[in-house]
Amino acid sequence: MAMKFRTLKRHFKEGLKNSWRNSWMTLASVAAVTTTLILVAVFLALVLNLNYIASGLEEDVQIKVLVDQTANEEEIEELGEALDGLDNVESVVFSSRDEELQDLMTSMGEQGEAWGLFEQDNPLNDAFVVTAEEPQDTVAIADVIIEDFDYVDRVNYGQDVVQNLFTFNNYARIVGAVLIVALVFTAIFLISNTIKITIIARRKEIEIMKLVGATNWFIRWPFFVEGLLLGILGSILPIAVLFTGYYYIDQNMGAVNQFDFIQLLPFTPFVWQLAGLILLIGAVIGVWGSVMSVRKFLKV
Amino acid sequence: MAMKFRTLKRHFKEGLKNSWRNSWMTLASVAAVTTTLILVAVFLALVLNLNYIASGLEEDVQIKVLVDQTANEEEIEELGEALDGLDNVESVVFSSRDEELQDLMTSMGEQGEAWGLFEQDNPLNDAFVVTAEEPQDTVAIADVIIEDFDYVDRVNYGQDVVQNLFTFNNYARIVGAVLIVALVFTAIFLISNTIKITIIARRKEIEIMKLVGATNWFIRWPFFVEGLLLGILGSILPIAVLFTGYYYIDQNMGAVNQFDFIQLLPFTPFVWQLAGLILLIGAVIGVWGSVMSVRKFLKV
Amino acid sequence: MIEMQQVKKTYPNGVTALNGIDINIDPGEFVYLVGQSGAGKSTFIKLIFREEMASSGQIRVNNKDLLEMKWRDVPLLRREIGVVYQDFKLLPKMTVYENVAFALEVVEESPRQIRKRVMEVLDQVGLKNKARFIPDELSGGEQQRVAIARAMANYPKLLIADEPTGNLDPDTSWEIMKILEEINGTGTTIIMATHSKEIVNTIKRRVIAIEGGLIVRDQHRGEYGYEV
Amino acid sequence: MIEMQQVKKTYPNGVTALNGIDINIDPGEFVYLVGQSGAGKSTFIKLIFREEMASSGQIRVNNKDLLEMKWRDVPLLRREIGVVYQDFKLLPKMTVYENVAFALEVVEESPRQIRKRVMEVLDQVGLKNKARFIPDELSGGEQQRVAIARAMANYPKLLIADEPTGNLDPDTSWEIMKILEEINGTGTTIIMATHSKEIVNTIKRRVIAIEGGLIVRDQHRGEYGYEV
Ligand SMILES: Nc1ncnc2c1ncn2[C@@H]1O[C@H](COP(=O)(O)OP(=O)(O)OP(=O)(O)O)[C@@H](O)[C@H]1O
Ligand SMILES: Nc1ncnc2c1ncn2[C@@H]1O[C@H](COP(=O)(O)OP(=O)(O)OP(=O)(O)O)[C@@H](O)[C@H]1O
Ligand SMILES: [Mg+2]
Ligand SMILES: [Mg+2]
Repeated sequence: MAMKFRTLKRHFKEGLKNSWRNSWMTLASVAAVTTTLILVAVFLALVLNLNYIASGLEEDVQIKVLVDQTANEEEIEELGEALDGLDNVESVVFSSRDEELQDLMTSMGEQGEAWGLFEQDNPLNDAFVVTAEEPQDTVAIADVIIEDFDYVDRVNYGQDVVQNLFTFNNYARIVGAVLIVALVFTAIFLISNTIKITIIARRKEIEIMKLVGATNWFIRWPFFVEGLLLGILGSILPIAVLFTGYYYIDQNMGAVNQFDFIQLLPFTPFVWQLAGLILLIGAVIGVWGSVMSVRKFLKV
Repeated sequence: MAMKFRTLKRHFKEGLKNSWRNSWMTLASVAAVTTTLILVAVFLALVLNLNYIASGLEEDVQIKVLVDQTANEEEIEELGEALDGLDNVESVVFSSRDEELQDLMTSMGEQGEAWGLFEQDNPLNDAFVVTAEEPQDTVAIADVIIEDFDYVDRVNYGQDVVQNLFTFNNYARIVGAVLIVALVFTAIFLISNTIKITIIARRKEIEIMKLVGATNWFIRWPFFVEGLLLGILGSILPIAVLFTGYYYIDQNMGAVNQFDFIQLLPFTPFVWQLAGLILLIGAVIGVWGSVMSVRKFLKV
Repeated sequence: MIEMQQVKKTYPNGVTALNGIDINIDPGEFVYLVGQSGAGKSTFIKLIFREEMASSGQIRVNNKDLLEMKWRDVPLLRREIGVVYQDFKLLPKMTVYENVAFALEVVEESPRQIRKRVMEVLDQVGLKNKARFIPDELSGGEQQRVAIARAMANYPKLLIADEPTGNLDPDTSWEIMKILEEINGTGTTIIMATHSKEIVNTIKRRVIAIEGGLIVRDQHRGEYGYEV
Repeated sequence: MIEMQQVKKTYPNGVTALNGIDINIDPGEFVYLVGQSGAGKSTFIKLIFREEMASSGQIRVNNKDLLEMKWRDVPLLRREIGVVYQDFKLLPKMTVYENVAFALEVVEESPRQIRKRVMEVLDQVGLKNKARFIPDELSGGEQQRVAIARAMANYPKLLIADEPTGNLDPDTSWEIMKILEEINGTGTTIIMATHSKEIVNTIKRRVIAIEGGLIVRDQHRGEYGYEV
């Protein structure tokens, strides 16, 4: 496979010329690559952002440790330190029973004010708000707190809801990952399948080249270049769509003020990374599809 | 275009033979149709179910009309009848202040019990629970109630949350619809593009047929049959995947008991309808792609 | 049968292949078309069944004006003409049988009639035993004979053959010539482009010589030759 | 140069095209291959540069055993052999120039050398002015001459021509023959399948006649003919 530089140059020129000579086929292939990659780009952007949003929701999950009303100040302080010492705990914040009542009233809105009458007879507990380093650990940490700590009245982290959220997110993540992998493989298959068809249509030419004394590599190289060109040309539009589309949505997401709670992945570096991935898929599959499809017609 | 029956028979035979003669191309095309339609099937099933689930969430939305504490029983009854007479209202249910407190306590869980002490001094109002015929009308109905009715203290339908839910769902529906339409068009394009490539590869044959005296229709018919066959063959696997996959998920959804609140579209008739749609897309695009692609080589 | 007046043909790439052809060929004639390689013989032939359109001038075939003709009517014209192409133009995926049958299927002949006629013409060109082969499995001369069989299957009024013996040995060539003469005997007009001095000089017929896009000689019972 | 012993060739479809060929062709010889249509001439030729593999027997070309040869080495064999195919086998998307140049590019000739040589051989076959055309824009005879130009471009040790004058008028045919004789004069072995009685009987060389897959006559300075 040692090759003169001028031969390499010849192969590149020939590959470009061939794309031009088979302009119909090239156009159709590029169109197929383009549509497929747009699909991949849109879908990847969607699923990765949903995952990001889900993670954001999980971040908000906290454990509220309600302190036994019989505990004195010293014991409360001890409990706080002990909680702080737990593995995987990010922060522990104290919230007195008065603050708790205030919070509750605020969260209940207008109806809550009616309860203001009962401020003197506050039935609530002091509380520690514990945040886990990894949201996923929340349930485990809560279990440890219940079992191992004294002066803990109850532990509250919206057990049902949080459990549901995590389970749902986990399932959704699995489904998302499966769909992404499936879609990428589908894209790979569709692209290489299209290329294969165009090369089946050119089998006679490949046979003639072999008959004139061309080695397999001599024939493969221009196809390599053609595949590369196909992949790169086919990536341009998807990447353009990705950039403008994401930019547009990113800008307008802020304007639709109901969606404060939805935070998209930041434009840089996310879109750049995704664009790189799209280009990579295009180029690699283009080359691979071309070279592989040629292979079966080289045995002449 | 009047055609002898034996000629029609000939075209069908010829179409089938051609698929066989170009078995490589047929295989590649069927593979492309199959993958594309699987994509469409999976995606349609997903989006339509998400929409169904979202609609389910909306069904649960209700308006709570809090009755002024100064209203006497007669006035309350009048209010109830007036609410019942509103347009687009499905049901109106009365809930006394005592029932309301009970509900509140229950919904607050353990912490709520602490409030039981204050049963004698219930600060809550009597209430009517109004359900709209169309969940989407909830906000409008609530506005009417606030403006036009006497003895209404406040109206409560989780303003913020409901507004968010509807807006989010509406956006999600638009996004979903756009994605579906885009995906279906992508599928149509990919399938017809693949067919076009295979037919470009056969342009010489079409030209020869014309030179031997074949009319355009004589040439088109076998391609029509080929396209139909392609579409039908390409639909088989997607439909099989749809049936088994949906059946499997439908069965196991019940087992994962965290997801009681998620209700999938019922297997029958949903899967059957979707399968019909897939077959239709396959067959129509197969035929259309074939016949259209042939067209440009008929001018000889 | 064929009338041409001041026919010119310039290909899209600028090459002028025919440059003012005037000719009359009557029904039932047998015409040799001779000329150097690249003289314009095949172009002349292609104009007759409208594979190519003349750039200017007048062409009438079978009383049909080819330049005014609608696209729709072209297949009808072609069905009256049998053509043996210089490069055969066989359908590569079809068997020999199917290739010949195709020319009869387009006129919606009955299946039984087709079966009978196809085997008949294949027998005439000596390929009855290769009916189930595809063109790629045939020798050059065998492919050429399939093309001849297809051209004559439909009893055309006009049979055009572009070097039909180019790939055939002398014996087979003479057999083909015998068939062409027989067909001509039944009233079919025959136009045959050829490079075979031997054939032209043995079976003497009208000879039209083309040189540089012009008819340089038109002689009944002529000899082979294309010098001015 | 070429040695065959008991060579048989049966195609996948069961047709036995060659049925026990024994032959020796020395370097520098000029051999005509004659025989009826379908006799096996093209098959004989295809075996020599391994377009087809013999079913049994022994073939040595240029001291290489073709049946033991590795796939990898086949291109090297082919580069020593120039072939004019009966069906031309030109690359349809490439211009005349590119078609001929391709045969030189595969041996990694320098671009300047390629340019010079391509125009040289195109001039020899009279197609210098059609260098930029694609095969579809050429007449049958012009395509055949491109194939001839490509075959001789690389100064092959062995030049095989399968009916190289089938689509050429007598004048052009004689010019091509003159070229082949010249090439033969420089020591190149030439094998030429032909149906032209005139050429074989005028330029007298060794004649090998094939009939029904067997060599029925092998005669130095022989006459055209393939009867036993
Ligand atoms: N499709 C085409 N496009 C452009 N030029 C063409 C085309 N076909 C033929 N020509 C040119 O027109 C001229 C006449 O070609 P034509 O095929 O009629 O020659 P011919 O007499 O049949 O030659 P031959 O005996 O070699 O077959 C040639 O110079 C050829 O290069
Ligand atoms: N690829 C193939 N597959 C099957 N049979 C073939 C194939 N090629 C040739 N044959 C058969 O082998 C026999 C010899 O063919 P070949 O091409 O060698 O004949 P030829 O002597 O070159 O004839 P011609 O003068 O007509 O070119 C013929 O009967 C032909 O039908
Ligand atoms: Mg010609
Ligand atoms: Mg041959």
